Amino acid sequence: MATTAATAPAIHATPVSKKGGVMSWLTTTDHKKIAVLYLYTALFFFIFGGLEAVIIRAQLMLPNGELVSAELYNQLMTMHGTTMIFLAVMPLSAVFFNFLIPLQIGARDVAFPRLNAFSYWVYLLGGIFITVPIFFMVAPDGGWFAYAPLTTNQFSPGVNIDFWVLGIQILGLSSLAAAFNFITTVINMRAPGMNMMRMPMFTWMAFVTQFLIALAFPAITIALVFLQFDRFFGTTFYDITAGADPLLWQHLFWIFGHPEVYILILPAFGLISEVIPTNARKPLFGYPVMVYSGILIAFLGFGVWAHHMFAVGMGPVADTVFGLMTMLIAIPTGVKIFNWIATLWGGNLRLNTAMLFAIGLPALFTIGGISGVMHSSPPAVMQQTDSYFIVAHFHYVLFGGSMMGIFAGLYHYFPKMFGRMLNERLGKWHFWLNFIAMNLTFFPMHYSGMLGMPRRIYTYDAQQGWETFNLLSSLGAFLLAIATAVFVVNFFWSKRNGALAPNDPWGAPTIEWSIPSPVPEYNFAKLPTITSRYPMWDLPSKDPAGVGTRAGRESGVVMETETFTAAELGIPMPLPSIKPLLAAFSIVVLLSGMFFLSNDSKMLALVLMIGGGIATFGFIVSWLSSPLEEHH
Amino acid sequence: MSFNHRPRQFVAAALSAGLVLALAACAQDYPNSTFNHHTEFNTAIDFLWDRLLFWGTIVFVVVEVALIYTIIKFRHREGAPAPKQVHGNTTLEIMWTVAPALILILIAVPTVRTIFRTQAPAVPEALQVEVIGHQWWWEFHYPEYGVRTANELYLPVGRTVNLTLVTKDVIHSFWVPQLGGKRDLISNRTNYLWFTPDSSLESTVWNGFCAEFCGPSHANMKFRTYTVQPDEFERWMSNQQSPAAFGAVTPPAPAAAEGEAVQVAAADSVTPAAALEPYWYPEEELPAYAIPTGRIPASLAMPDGLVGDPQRGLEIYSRSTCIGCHAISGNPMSLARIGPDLTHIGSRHTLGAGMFPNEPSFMFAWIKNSRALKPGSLMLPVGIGQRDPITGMVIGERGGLNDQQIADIVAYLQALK
Amino acid sequence: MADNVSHAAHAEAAPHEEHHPTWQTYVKIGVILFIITAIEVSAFFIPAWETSRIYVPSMLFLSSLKFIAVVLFYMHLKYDHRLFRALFTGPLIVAIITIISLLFLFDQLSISF
Amino acid sequence: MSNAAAVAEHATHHHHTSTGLDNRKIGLWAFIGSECMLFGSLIATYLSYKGKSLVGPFPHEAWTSPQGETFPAILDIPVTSASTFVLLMSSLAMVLAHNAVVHRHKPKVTTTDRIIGNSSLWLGMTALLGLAFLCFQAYEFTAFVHEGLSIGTNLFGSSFYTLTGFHGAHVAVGVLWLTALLFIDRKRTLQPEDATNVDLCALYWHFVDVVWIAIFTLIYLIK
Ligand code: HEA
Ligand code: HEA
Ligand code: CUA
Ligand SMILES: [Cu+2]
Repeated sequence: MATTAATAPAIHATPVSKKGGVMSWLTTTDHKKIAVLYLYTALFFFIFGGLEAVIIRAQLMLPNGELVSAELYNQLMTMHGTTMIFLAVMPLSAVFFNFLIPLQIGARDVAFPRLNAFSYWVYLLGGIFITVPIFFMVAPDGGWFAYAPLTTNQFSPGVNIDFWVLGIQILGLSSLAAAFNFITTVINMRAPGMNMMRMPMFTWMAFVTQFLIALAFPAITIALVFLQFDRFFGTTFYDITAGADPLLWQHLFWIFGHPEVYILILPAFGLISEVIPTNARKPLFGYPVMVYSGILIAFLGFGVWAHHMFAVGMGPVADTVFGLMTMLIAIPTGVKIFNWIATLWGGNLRLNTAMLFAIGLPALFTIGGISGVMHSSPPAVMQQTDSYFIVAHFHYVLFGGSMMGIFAGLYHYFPKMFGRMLNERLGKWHFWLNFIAMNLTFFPMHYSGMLGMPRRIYTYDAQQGWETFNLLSSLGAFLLAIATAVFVVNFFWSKRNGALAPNDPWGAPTIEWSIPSPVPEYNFAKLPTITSRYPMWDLPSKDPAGVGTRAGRESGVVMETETFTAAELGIPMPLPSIKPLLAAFSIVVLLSGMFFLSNDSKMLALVLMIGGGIATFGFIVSWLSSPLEEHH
Repeated sequence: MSFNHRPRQFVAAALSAGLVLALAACAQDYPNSTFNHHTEFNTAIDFLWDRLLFWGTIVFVVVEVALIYTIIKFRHREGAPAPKQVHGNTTLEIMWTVAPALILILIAVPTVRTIFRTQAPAVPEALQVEVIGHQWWWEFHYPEYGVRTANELYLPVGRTVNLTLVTKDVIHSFWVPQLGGKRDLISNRTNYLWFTPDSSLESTVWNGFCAEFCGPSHANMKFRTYTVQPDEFERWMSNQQSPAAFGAVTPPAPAAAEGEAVQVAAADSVTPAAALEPYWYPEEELPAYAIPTGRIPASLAMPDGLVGDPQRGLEIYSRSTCIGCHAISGNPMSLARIGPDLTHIGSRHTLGAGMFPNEPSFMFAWIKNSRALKPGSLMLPVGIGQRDPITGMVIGERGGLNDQQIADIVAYLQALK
Repeated sequence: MADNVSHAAHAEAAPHEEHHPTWQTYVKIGVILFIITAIEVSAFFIPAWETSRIYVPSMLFLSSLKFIAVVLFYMHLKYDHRLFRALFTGPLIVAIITIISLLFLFDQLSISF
Repeated sequence: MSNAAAVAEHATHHHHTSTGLDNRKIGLWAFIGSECMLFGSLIATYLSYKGKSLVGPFPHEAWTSPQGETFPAILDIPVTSASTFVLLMSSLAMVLAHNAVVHRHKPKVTTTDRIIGNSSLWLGMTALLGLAFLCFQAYEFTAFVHEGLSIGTNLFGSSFYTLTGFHGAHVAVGVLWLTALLFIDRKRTLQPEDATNVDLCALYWHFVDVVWIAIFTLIYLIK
């Protein structure tokens, strides 16, 4: 008989899969292993992007800094933004999409496990493609939104922008493939009884995010295709000598760009919506409203893009429309903030590290949100736009929002991923250092911005009234590096030496906590039947409010405390396959072959493109015609 | 925001007071502050800013206080009873949907009003200035006066100026924080921006910046705006309209030199320059923030004791590569419009679009190898033996200039007041 | 992946395969599509129509008829699970709104009273 | 082990789906939704740049260059009407192919039944019509180039070729897909169980058709 909750939880920190070795990683189709791959890669890129930021801050610490040249600075600045957004925060969210969505909806894997592996490999290769150039001083240097016509051949004849144009397309492919996968997973792979309004909030926000990705990335893909054609084939989309309108790029970019910022924040919102109720031992306040506000934020997010363009002279009517639409978004977001506070209210707050980060999000994101609303007033933003005030805004929402949420999620879910607890002492150090340093870095930027400091400048004169603020920001950034180092140490130390984690170290309400930590390859030995939003709290022993005070519902969930292999249970698992990796590799060869089109090595370009194309086709055919899983 | 007696405004000021207003007060310490009322444009923006700051502060305080209070009050205590399992409360949720909506309405109404007011066409009697962006310098064209200048914009106080913003290449953005918000200069588009420097302003100088990333030297695309008294403006303008006044070395120019200038001017200037006393913003009065602090590498320093001769400089200049890009009205050899107009370069206070003080030693280095000073600069190095950082080529004897020749050109250009 | 299909048997509702229209319906739709296209093309060549104010609206109307016919019948959204309808119409609406906004922003459309 | 066996009894061997729908079909519809934005961006670009080219040739009116050369209006409505018709009919063929596979086991009495029930015929027909459409497009492109419009000539050229080229690339992928299905059908006759496989291709194909319906009206017919 399956074990019951009464049995003492057996603890064993076995690796995610018994089969070790490099091949097991290269061929994995297990969403949990893919999540781990995403995690390592994204953390690497986060530190890489952070180091770029530290160099930026070192350069700007004092007036007339001479640490790096203007060219290098522009590459660092561009790659810092690009790295953090496309290679760090989005993939860090993808860690949780991969790891949590199947677990939270009670599935054995995602809908298309091999496509999932494919997404990861494309991301990794794309990340390498776009990152390596900086070591040769030819990294993209057009800013993270690469405004045309600066990025056309006429004004950027080097290869720098080529890397960006192709790299972002590669990364977009990864995100799009993942989006279709997760949309399908959430719609179709839910356990019996898991109807939409019983889904955990993280899964909901992740689900909404996938639609943002699916609808936002095509716009930037097209913008990039135009730019690429301009650069490689002499089309005239952004060619000002042919009468092109540079606003075309700006519109297409921001049609993507604004939804993108919600792509970055909604998963973090979802994560803390898991952490806060768990550690407050109270259900999420206003679950339906939280769902609807997430959907509304996403929907409105498609109607505000031009608020990044208030200085371009769109005319009063457009400014008004986009300004008002932007303000509207504050309403559903505010509802979320207040609902979190209401969830905390009356709770029994366990202030562990995850909880601290989770509370840090509303505390800090609100500051960024308020400056966002200040930007939404077009005349007012005329003084703010392209100044450090903007830089302050987006680091408060990105670092104070997305990163806080992601850290909360990492502390919360680390035991489930690796079977061991992160060290709380180091965790607290990490949080407080991070919290202080973060404010020290980014709060002064409000001042430097409103006191006239433009962004994206590699140097500035003394006597401009910015010295103090820049010095503070730089010191803060160095402290942030220390904080991050604490986290890195904690991560690797705890992975080997942390306390062993039981099934449910936090007394959490959702079903991913009913299975062993780390999660066995098959996830659920018995697929749970869901009868409420907080099934684990329906277990009498787990009810945070004491035995029997809940609705007396029968929970369809059992505590599974033993780990078997899928074969022992006779559960068919997706077979490992190298084909996603090979297909990803060939498609990246195909795309990066285009790189040489503009560089007078057309033969090489054709060889790579045709070779890559044929290989892609071949691998996809063999991928589709090989069976997904073994049969028992 | 004029400090009238509206209580709300007062609260706004008080709340945000601490730092922000204190900062704004001492313009010397914060010379590029956006918090001031030097123009009606900035007044309108600051009015909105105060509203935004006021409501922002309230939201901030409400959220943070609620959070902190909740955390302290409900933090885990041993033996605390299990929390009540509340799932939601529609009334509360409606409240915190409606309250932000009301705040937003209070922000939106003045916002919309200000949008339409600040974007209305400028008054017809406004001073017209065409601002032309270049990688990486500014060209200012006064069509009514037929004057073109670079990187220094003179405006009379009390008169509305209507800027027509265009660019020769990529997108730039015109920003003088002290005089109002920014507006982009967009390829194939024309933008407008108008404001009126307050008539109570004393003659002074403001820093201006390019606020849209435009390539390697985006940081070095600065300019100065001088808001001067109307009569000073007229004097400045009449001097600008005259051709190069080579020989007039010290301001104010001696009468003789002035006469000379008028003579030459008669030939081709748009309006014959009236015999006004020339004016430009006096160097002694430049505030510290208007003096660039950029340094030049030792390798480009002007050798000690090197003295240039302006007359010789005129000759060398007039057959050098310089004339391929620059114009000096009064010098028939120098007519090109690619680089900045140099007619009155000697009267300007900065070099290289606000990068360096306009002093002989800096100009010497600049001419010798501008690209080593200003990343990406389109101006070719001319110093013999200098390495062009973009092409990697070393300037040879042919076409290159030696130190003495450069010093001569410097002397000539410095004399063009 | 094909095996997912066969295993779907025990799920709530089987796909509404039975409601698929017959081939006669398909052919009828094909004829309608043909006729509408013919009308559109001839309108292009009828100067009185082509220059009139109703030309553009009529063209938009006719082509959306075709669009809807194909989507409802050939892509059987009319008979299929409503989920698919949502997956398609949601993005379609976002796309259409985006196109129209861009046309305003690029001065290709303007509101005149 | 015995424990495992006990648990195994309860392990679900089937793949559970929440809606009873096929995963791939949901994924494909999500993909089609995404494609709406892709083509939306392309169409919006074309329309936004309409009439803004500095030099000709132009889509609907003749143009005389400063050198005195005359270029005719580029778009050739009769030819494109034919290709539009071809694509529409391919959709009809496609839907009949799907119909044939679904009703594979229906008794076929009349000749009509046999024709209508011949999936290979309709798959092949669809692919052929798709190919014909591509030929029309190739013809169109070469003719336009001869008339002086290349992809780099002006804004119209760039946005026109990119938009229709993207659509053409989608048709080409569809033709490949159809050919693969035809190949399987010839090898081992597609059965009703395979209907979803055909349906996926059909949905894609009809979507590409629907996009053309929009393009034909917005780009070709409306001046
Ligand atoms: C995680 C990413 C993220 C998020 C969530 C947001 C959220 C918001 N952003 Fe931000 N934004 C960025 C990332 C993000 N932004 C980035 C990266 C840029 C710069 C890009 C670049 O140029 O490089 C940018 C730039 C940017 C601009 C352009 C500025 C410029 O360049 O000129 C604007 C303008 O309107 C803006 C507005 C907003 C608004 C109104 C919100 C709202 O969603 C915020 C809503 C939240 C709140 C308001 C707080 C909580 C609400 C309450 C407590 C209720 C009560 C509140 C009120 C009544 C005010 N943002
Ligand atoms: C999620 C996104 C994100 C994140 C997390 C950050 C994080 C940081 N950013 Fe970022 N930033 C952007 C997104 C982000 N940024 C974007 C989009 C831009 C705009 C780019 C553009 O204009 O195009 C930008 C621009 C930007 C600028 C403006 C540049 C300019 O305009 O010229 C600055 C300047 O200070 C800055 C600073 C920082 C700092 C100090 C951090 C810090 O928080 C970083 C902290 C992290 C670390 C410090 C990690 C390093 C860790 C170590 C070194 C530890 C030791 C290592 C081991 C033990 C292995 N950023
Ligand atoms: Cu010009 Cu930045
Ligand atoms: Cu935005």
